[in-house]
Amino acid sequence: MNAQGFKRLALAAILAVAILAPLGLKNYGVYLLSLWALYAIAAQGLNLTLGYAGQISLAQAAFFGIGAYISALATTAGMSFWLALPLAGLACFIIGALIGFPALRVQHHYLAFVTLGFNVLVFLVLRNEEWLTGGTYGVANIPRPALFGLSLGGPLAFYYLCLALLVLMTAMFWHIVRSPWGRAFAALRDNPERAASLGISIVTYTLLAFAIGSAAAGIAGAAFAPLVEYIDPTPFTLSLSLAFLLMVVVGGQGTLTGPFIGAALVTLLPEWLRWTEGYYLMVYALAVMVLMVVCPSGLTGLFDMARRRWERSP
Amino acid sequence: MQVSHSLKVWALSAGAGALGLMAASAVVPAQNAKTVLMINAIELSGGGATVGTNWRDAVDMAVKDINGAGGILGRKIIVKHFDTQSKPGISKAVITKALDEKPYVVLGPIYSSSTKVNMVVTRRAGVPHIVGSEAASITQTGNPFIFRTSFGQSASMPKLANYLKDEVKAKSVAVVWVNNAFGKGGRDNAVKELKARGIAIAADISTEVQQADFSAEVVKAKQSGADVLFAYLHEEESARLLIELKKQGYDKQIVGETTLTSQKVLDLAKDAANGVKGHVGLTADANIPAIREFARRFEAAYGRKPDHNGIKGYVAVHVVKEITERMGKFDQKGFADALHCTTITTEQEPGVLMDISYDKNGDVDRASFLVEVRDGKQVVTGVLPKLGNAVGC
Amino acid sequence: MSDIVQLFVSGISTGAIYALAAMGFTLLWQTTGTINFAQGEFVMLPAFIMLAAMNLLDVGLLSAFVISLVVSMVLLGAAFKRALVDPMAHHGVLPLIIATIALGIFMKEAVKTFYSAEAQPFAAFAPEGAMRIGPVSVSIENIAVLAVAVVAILALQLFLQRTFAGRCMQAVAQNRESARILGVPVERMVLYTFLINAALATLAALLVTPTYLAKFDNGESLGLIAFIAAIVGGFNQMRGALAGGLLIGLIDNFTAVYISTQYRHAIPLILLIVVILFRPQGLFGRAEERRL
Amino acid sequence: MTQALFDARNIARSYGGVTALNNVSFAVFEGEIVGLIGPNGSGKTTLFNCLLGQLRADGGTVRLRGRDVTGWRANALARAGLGRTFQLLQVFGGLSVRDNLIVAAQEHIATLARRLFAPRTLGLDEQVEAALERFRLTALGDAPAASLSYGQQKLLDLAMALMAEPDIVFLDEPAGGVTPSMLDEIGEILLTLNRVTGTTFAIIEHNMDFIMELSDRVVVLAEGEVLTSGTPEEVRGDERVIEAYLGG
Repeated sequence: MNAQGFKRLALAAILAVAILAPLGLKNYGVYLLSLWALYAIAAQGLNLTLGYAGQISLAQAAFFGIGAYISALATTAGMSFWLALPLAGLACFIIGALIGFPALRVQHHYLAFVTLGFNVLVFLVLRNEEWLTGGTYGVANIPRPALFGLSLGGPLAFYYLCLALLVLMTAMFWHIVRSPWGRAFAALRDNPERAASLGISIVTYTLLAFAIGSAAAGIAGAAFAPLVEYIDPTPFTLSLSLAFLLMVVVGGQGTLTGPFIGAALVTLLPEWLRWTEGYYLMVYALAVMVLMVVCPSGLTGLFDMARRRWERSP
Repeated sequence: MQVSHSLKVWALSAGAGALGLMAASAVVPAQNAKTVLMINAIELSGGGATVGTNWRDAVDMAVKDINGAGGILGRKIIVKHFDTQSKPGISKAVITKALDEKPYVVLGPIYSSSTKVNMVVTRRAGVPHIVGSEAASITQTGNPFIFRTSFGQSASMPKLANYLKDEVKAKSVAVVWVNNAFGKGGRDNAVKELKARGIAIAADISTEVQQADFSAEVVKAKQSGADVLFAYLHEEESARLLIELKKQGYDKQIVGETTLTSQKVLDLAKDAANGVKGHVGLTADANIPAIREFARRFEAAYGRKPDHNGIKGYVAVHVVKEITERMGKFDQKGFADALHCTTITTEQEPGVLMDISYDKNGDVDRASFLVEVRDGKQVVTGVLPKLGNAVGC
Repeated sequence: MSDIVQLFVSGISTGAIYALAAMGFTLLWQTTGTINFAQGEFVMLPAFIMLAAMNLLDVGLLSAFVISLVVSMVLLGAAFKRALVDPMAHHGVLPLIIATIALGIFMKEAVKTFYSAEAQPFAAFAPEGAMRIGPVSVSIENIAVLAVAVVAILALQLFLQRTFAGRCMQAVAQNRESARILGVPVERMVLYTFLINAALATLAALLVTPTYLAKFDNGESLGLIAFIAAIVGGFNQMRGALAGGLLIGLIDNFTAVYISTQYRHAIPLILLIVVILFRPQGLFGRAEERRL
Repeated sequence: MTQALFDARNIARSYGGVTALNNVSFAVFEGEIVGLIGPNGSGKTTLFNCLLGQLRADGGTVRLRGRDVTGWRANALARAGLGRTFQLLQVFGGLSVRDNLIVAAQEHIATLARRLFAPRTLGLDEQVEAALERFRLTALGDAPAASLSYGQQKLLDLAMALMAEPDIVFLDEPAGGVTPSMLDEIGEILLTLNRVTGTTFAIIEHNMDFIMELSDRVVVLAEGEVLTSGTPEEVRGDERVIEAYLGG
């Protein structure tokens, strides 16, 4: 089995588990899986920005929040969720392009600093502009959508909606990285100077990757609002952006399966490691440090190393 | 090659199994008929760790007391604590998980933003929900299952405003508040009540959760020339503010609502807290024998003085006991109905410590106290009677 | 008038503490390309070491400070370099960023679990109260903090400019390869920068904790501010970090009083974004050759 | 006089007070092969970098087919018909040889949006196969570029610069580090391209025999200024050139 086949098998296995996992689970387990799916979408987005275009974004939580607020405000005002969802994605794409463009023109690696500032600013606006966002009181009673008259209000039905979104977004990313764009990303990451000399615009491609990555966070956020049914500004802080960054790098940047694993580590593993009680975060942090020292390409990189070793062994 | 192939299959299935197992670990055992389950979802870490720990310990103490005396209707209470980490997102996950265990009632949390997330979930499940939060908006959504254990801000702020007008004779007030659901709600209600009594708001100063540096706030308060500084912050931020006020030699009266004079703030701010006055709904220093006795036993058990959140937790469990025994059965819908528009006196149930009344929204009415900090201790200087204007009953 | 003076003094004195953290941050960046996302926790931990020393060994604040200084230099200086930074020298910037984020989480959780989740009171090293100078009243503690910070910063500048080791360190910071060719013991100089960073952080902890109280999550905002100060001032210059720290301290205080308390955190960030867009080398930094 | 294909006037550049280029003018005409020589540190690579969007010049103008392209970024210049190689080998090691060739041409065809939905090879198959054949890399088409030998990578590098059929190609030391037989091969390929397809070249080179044989015209740079220019014979006989090399 070659690497390509292995990747496909891994994706298929994840999908199969994701479809079957909630059966027989109670509400809480299903809720966690839904959260996993949405985090994975946002992580996939950041993976495009970071893993393929080589840009660090520290505003993924801000876009997640913008998406959540657009969806929450629009649906509580009576708009259909199916309209609010693409609207949230589009808005985040445009905002991403607007803040990314000046930053990327100035200096290649300054996007990280600008997005860091942006994330905190978004939090402050969400909290302070009460007339628009409800301020600290937040937005309550966010309705869950229906599809062709079929209510997706139940936990299981809503989970499958999140999963469907995840599959859709993953297919989109799959297509992008296999298209000529993906080749341009690879060239840019490998050697930006040479890529530019061949006509590849660094600004255009990194901006696109960043804007698409931001849009993915917006779409995930748009589904997050009806999942929790009440939102306020507190989840959308810089620490969630750092958590997304950790998900992508720990899972394995620049791979399609990495973000799934990274998101699972953050949402599902704490449950599994409940016996460690208060030590979970410490164990996680320690493991991340060791992983970065041993294998900076993340867990998928570690699997790859293991796989190659097996193949080489007689 | 064959070997490596089977290894890969093994690794894949192990990975898949692991994912399934992770999710499946959320499955839990059912409770048995000799016991009754209470869920306590509370702040055990994060910004609310101090208040949540007080509440949890007092809940444990109440459960022990009640079980020692035969339980509720002959069934022993089992209480399970869940940590919301003081974050609404975690809180939502935790309450969803807790409700899978089919509890009789849910207790906590204290942070208003977490409560607002949780109460949506308990309402859908039809589980009575007794919280320690004070944000005014909580009882204004028509949720029939939500109940407080202390004054909401719409009850406490009028009392405070009266106090500032009549006792302190303040003409203008500088309001320093923490900008979250708790602080904003308090600030909005306080400003409304103060203005209604002709007291000017000389400065309206918003601060952040976890804020460490309060020097600019103090300068701004001084600059405003207000007669009184009203601080409405969480415990640690309150202490930092008091320390900075002392550092800059602030000489006007400092007034607070419940938190500012709580034990934790006094421990942290030390002599910077001296002279602070305030209104508190509940205090372990109240000159009421039942509360004194509770405080003594709490300190004996946990090695520290309880704050008002401890009293709230203790009372919550006893409210559940009294109402259930009045009904004579475990009925969640009936419980919610029975607790609206009712009064529990200390003769009926000594564990409520003070007579307590509920209105139709789940808001609480009760006598309250005026306090002052002297030599690092909270001293009760007066008692304010019940408002006695229960809404909608 | 009195208010403005007090505001200036408290702004400058908190700014001086930010500057201590930001200067350490810049040192690590210059010598090893480390962007230390745990810098705030590097200030939080020494405060708890001091507390532990005072409670367990029953020593005074000064002895506790010395103990903390030594422990911090070993743990946050040498051990941090050996265990985390050195092994990742060739992995690029990102893995080390991730590792320091994880390190920050680890330190917070460890203090929370093994010491306390609650804030702890912390003894002030200076007398409390306000001091009157003519019509103006300022906090004595602010003045003391400022004085200590200024002495530390001056000492560091003297060390860097007047001593042989200091000049070697500057050479390493400016160009590692040239320094190596010139015979500078690069590894030892790099170790020195890590030790200095740890010492600056411990000093910042001593100055800041009496008013901030000791709490496991204190580092979150402090680290962020140090980071912003370093970028605004100029990532490649020590004096940039110094000026950036002072500037942010002042701006923060004046914003809160004269512009908006709700948006006080926004102003330094807007400044950050404006600086990046129009003067990417920082307000006080040296321009670097622009490529591409 | 006909208009120059590429015309740079008065290019100036200094590094912190040290003048690297002092009003250098440099023109290349259609169909020419121009050699750019000069001792180490004379400013050849700085000049290339200023002309090709890698460095910002302090002053001067650059025109391509009469169009002012001063200060354009490298990618814009590439799309305007300007190809180049670098002094150090620069291929994309992680991509296959075929992908290296496609990526070198893809930005010149279709729009950005079209490229997202186009087939992976963008219809470049024929061109890619032709390039593989010309540079004798056909057997290695699917191998990662990093697995190629140095000489093969050098050929791939050159092939990439030519994939988009640029009007003019700037080569920075094409002969550097290659074996004599490979050198002949490269020279032959360049000459063929020049004579058959009319491709114009500007070449920095240290190997005098190679550059003198190849060039129609040679420009000599010394201490950031143009010392002289002319046919290889004229330059070879110029005493100042010899002096510059010896004195430099």
